[in-house]
Amino acid sequence: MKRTEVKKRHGLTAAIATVVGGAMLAAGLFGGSAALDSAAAAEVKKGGTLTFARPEEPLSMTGFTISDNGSIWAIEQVCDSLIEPDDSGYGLRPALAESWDISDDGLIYTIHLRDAKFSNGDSVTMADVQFSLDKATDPEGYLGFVFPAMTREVVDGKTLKITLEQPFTPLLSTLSLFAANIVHKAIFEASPEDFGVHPVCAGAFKVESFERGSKLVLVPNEHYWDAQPHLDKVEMLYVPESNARILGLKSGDYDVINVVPLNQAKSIEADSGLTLEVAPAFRLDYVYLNHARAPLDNKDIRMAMNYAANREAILKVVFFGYGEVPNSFMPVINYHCDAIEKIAYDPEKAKALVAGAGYDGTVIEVIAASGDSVARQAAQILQQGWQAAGLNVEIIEYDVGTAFGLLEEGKFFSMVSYITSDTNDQDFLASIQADNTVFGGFFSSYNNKQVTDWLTEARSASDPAVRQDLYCKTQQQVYWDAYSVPLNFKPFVNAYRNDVIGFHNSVTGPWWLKDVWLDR
Amino acid sequence: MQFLAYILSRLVQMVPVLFLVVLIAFLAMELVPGDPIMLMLGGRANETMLAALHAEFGLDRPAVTRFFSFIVNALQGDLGTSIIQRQPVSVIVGERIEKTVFVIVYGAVLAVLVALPLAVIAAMKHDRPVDHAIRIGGMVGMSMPPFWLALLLILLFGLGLGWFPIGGYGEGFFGHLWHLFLPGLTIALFLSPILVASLRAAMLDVMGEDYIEVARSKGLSPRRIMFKHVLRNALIPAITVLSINIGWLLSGAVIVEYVFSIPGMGSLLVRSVGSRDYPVIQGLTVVFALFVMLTNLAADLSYMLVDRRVLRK
Amino acid sequence: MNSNNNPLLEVRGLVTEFSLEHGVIAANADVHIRVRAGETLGIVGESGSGKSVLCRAILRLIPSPPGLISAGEVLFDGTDLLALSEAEMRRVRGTRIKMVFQNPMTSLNPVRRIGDQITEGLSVHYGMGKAEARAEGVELLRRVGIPSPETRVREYPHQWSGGMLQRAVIAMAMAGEPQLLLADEPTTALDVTIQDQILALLLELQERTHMAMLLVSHDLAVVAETCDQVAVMYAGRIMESASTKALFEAPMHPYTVGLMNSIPDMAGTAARLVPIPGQPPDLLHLAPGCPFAPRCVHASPDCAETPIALSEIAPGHHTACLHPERISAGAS
Amino acid sequence: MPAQAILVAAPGAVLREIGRWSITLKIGSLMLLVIVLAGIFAPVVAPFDPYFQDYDRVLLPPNGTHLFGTDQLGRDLFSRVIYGIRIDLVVGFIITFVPMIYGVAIGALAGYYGGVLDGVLMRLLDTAIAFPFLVLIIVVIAILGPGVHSIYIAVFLVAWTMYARLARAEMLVERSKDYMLAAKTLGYPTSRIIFRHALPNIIGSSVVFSMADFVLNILLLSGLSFLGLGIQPPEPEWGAMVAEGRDFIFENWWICTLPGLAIVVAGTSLSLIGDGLARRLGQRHQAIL
Repeated sequence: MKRTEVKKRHGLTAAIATVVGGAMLAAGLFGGSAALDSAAAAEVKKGGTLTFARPEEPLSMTGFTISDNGSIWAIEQVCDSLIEPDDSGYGLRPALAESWDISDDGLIYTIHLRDAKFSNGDSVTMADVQFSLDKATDPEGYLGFVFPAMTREVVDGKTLKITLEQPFTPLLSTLSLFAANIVHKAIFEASPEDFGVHPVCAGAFKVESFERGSKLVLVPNEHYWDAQPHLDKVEMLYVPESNARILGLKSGDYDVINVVPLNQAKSIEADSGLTLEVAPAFRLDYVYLNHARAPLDNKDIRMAMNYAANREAILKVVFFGYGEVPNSFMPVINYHCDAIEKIAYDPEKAKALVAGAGYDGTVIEVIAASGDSVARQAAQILQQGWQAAGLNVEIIEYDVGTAFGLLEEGKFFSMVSYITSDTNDQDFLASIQADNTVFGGFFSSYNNKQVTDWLTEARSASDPAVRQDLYCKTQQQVYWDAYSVPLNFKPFVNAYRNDVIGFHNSVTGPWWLKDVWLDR
Repeated sequence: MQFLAYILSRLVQMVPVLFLVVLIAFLAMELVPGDPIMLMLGGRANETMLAALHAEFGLDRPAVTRFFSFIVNALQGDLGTSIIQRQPVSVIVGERIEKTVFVIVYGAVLAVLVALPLAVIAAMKHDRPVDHAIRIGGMVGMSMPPFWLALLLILLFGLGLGWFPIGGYGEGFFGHLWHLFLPGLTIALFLSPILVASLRAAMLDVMGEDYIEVARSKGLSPRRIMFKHVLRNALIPAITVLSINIGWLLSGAVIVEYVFSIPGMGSLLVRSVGSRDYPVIQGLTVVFALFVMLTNLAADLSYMLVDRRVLRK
Repeated sequence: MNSNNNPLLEVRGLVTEFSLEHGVIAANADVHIRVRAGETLGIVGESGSGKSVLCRAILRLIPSPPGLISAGEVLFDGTDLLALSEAEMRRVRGTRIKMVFQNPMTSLNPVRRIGDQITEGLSVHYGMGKAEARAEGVELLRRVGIPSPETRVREYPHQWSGGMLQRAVIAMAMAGEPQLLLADEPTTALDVTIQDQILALLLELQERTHMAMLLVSHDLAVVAETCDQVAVMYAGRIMESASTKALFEAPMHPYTVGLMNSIPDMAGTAARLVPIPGQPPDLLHLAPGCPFAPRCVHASPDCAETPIALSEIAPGHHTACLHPERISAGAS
Repeated sequence: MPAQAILVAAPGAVLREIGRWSITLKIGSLMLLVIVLAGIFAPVVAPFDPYFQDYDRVLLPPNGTHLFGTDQLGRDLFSRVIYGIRIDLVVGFIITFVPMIYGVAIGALAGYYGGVLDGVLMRLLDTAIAFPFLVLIIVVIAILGPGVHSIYIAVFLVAWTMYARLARAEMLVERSKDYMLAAKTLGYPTSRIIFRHALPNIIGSSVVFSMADFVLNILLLSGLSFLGLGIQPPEPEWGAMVAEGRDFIFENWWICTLPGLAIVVAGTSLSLIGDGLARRLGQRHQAIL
């Protein structure tokens, strides 16, 4: 429950990220689901109800107003945007846009709309597209600042011309975000509140019923522009209690569960009727540090905290071996540098650093969101190590609202949390966290002119090799500046019954349920 | 008429209390760090957006103004709009009232089913081994933390025996009964020791009354005496205990809903506080308070059904 | 069925004990009484002398634990009530022996209608239907002098005055026409003006139904007016029993004398009241002999040492005194 | 009596008093005594450092070395449960008896004086009962930060009301009794009348209630810690330990079960004492409110 809240914020942050162009984009456009679908088609069985238990609660089905993963990943099943992430999440593919042309100067995008229908049978018109994009890009609106300055012009009933003031390569990926989903204008306008419960979109599924706080029932949208989903129905249940999810899966009440408690992952692997999915995720669990607050303004102290962080123990005890000790201040996305050396666990070095740093004994508080057992356990392991290094450390649990209130006001020392990305963009997450001019170092107050320059350069560079080099330098610099205390590259861990075919987690979080079928 | 006048006067008495409750909730949320709009925007908003959204939710006005407009609107049945869910608070809270009430009533009914026979046995076998066993069992039961009890029940019935689901609300009346059995039982096991103790004590008091001896002198059987004469008189203290504990029960419901993933008001409260969803918190506070006060009123009214003397007082 | 010579109720050697925190006391010790049909036996004594316990012991209403009837017989119409099963005993309570209690204000269940309480025994023991029971309830209330009983049967105890409630309690006792009525201080809790009415009512009812009555009172005047026979109790024992006339004319026990002297109208002259000297008995620490010995002006040293049984010193006149002759001497 | 005589007589008096206790009071007191001693001598009783994490010995089931097993961080649970006594019992004691002191005083005053003071008090009591406690505790924690001081303040704001209610009700009865009138006619100052004369007579129900309240407060404390709003890690608070074991309940049952048992044992000892006290104070059938 609490977890959803934490996630939500970073989900939003990550949603702002853009997608790299070039080879990655091409791979996304031409690889992906079409091939997968046809390969599996021979033996696909149609029908059945998929019961999917999630610990995240959908709050609303309106992408313009929400930012939590509970809602976003559900909306992704129901609403389509012009362009969408591909199966893996690493690339892009056309959705309601059949194709597009980009002018050589990168300023004019001509989008060709597909013949598609909303779930109520009405055609998707340019008016709907205009309306939705107006909502999404409204600078007064909720996610407006994600989009660059642009003008949109309807050429004809099937063609939209977008003109940018400056080149903005990530535009296509920005258009793929949940916030840029195309909604039925007339129905949305009639009652935005009602739309949040009974959305009318052009995705593979439509909402049959939505009981807030307990379940969301999806059925295929018979007017869907692409192949119909195999399933007759998806029941997405909100089951925050992890034991209940496990028990329900084992008893057959649920077909799929996500966010498997890691201490029980082994028992699922051992169960011959169940499959455990460990999927890579754009996620880093780490300790936020506030460099603006003494003694964390001292790099030696921050380094000492890194040297004294027993990450192997955390990986073993808290994450039960799922994940990898990180060598970066941000998740593994494109342009991640494997070569960066990890900060080793070295209690002696930590002790020496603290001794030499003139530490005055100020109590360093570690915030863990109340009810977040992972954060609490990690904090306790860290505390033991840090205290051994000579630091005074106190763990404090706050409810999520208070915790982030303190974060925003800069009234914190450190906090065990994590960051995720909804898109595969290295640049923006790197910029959010490390470029002080973008977002003040994401609560850290981290400020390094050199890094800002590198990131600015990387943002405008078009050669992948150049960018790779810049991002490696950034990673090396920020990580070894002890920007934070990275803990784990944590994967998505899901579990499903063996007769669930085609379920997989995309790196950004959602699942393509339209490709799932039941072998029964 | 007398009856109606009484109810009316009680309802009037509730007004200042409700006012105080809402006022305290309002002031409290003012004191807490964390801006709901900032939380909603992930702390990434520019000043213009912040101002616009603050205006949209009326957060730019002083607390006093907001307080009174909340009161005025609440009187018209409008509890405002959730900042996070963008739905009317009355709808969001309304959807959950049923669930919380179901759990609590279910728990209370189970508690009565457990407590009544035990209390009757204990009172009839006063100071015999059975009575001592029930009394001491009650003390042990009362010392069990509800969250721990809930976990034990999950371990036993959910995992060990697999008889009952360990979460969710279920569908249809019997689905609710089925899914909410363990939460209901948790509440019942927490509540019944208190009920047994008070019922037993009340029954022992009643059994010392002259009219019980009169009843025995009439040649009535112990069973008839218990059910026709003792129990009804012992109900008033038991009802009092139940109604006094309703606040506790609601707090217990928060934990029970949390452990068993029930989408009730308790879990909504925890979440809304976490996201600083002021309108929802205020709405919940009002509903919680009303719930407690109406329960107490219902308890008082039920005294009258049990005992006509109360009317005269 | 009963000849006048055969007592309807005969209590022989009854011992009722209570286990208290610090020991066992005998609230009734070797009690003997007899009552014939149509006759009224008065039982007098100070509070705590065991009168009420005796009534409850006869009906086997002694709560156990802590109480226990450890010896004796309660012969009712030739049957030993102590030997009956609990169910049989309930039948006796419901039909043949009834009791009227001291405090009418607390003798009725506050949450049930008066009418229902009056006829409850009838429906249980005679299987009387609702309508019939209601009619009988009205009739019973009429007989005990409640005005407009048709409406009042539906009322609750808090709506009635004490005197009316005692009438209701008596009506309840009369339901089913018992052969024996145990009246445990039926007038003590009432106003003086009401007391006479209630006594008159009891006597009238007794006359009409020819039932036997055990009238417990601490008030010698009441007993003198209403009873055929009198038994005087002290410390759980019968000190003296005789016909009312004989007892008041020639008391044969120092305690009886003391009792009479301490009550205004009884001494006849009312010149002066003589309280009984000394403390009421401590039942936990009784000497084996006469319990009254420590307070007795006539006591000899052996009074306190040898157990003293009731002995008949004149026809129908029993006393438990070693030195009855000293009393006549003292009285004259 | 000379001082020496008192010294000589005291143990005898104590023994005699204990001799009058009911069996429940004796058993409860004995249990509590053992618990309190274990808490005081925790460093001797506990075989391990309750804070020390040994990552090579995590999630060990109960065995000869680790009586209660180890938790997910490799800490000895038995040692943690023993050290937990120091937290739960002490905090429980404070949040029970501090509000009792001023709660009884406020209730006694309101009951004695009546009028406006009483009216205001009654509205406050109604409000305290109707206000969702969780909102209050979260607010206090958000303002003051989590930890035991926040629990103190939040509970102090609310918990006195029940005592005030009890004391007020008793005072209403007591106020019109003869000895009170007598004290008044003797011209004693009001404070003396209330606190010297009335108080001993009205405190009985509060004392009896306080034992039940003590139990409920331990449950409250552990419940708050269970929700992550109470005692902060790594302190070995029982409810927090149950919460930490919750995720492991299916495969490592001992982590949440055994600390919970400690709560039950402590609570039962207090309940037994409460029951015994009620009898000793003559409130044989005192209902638990």
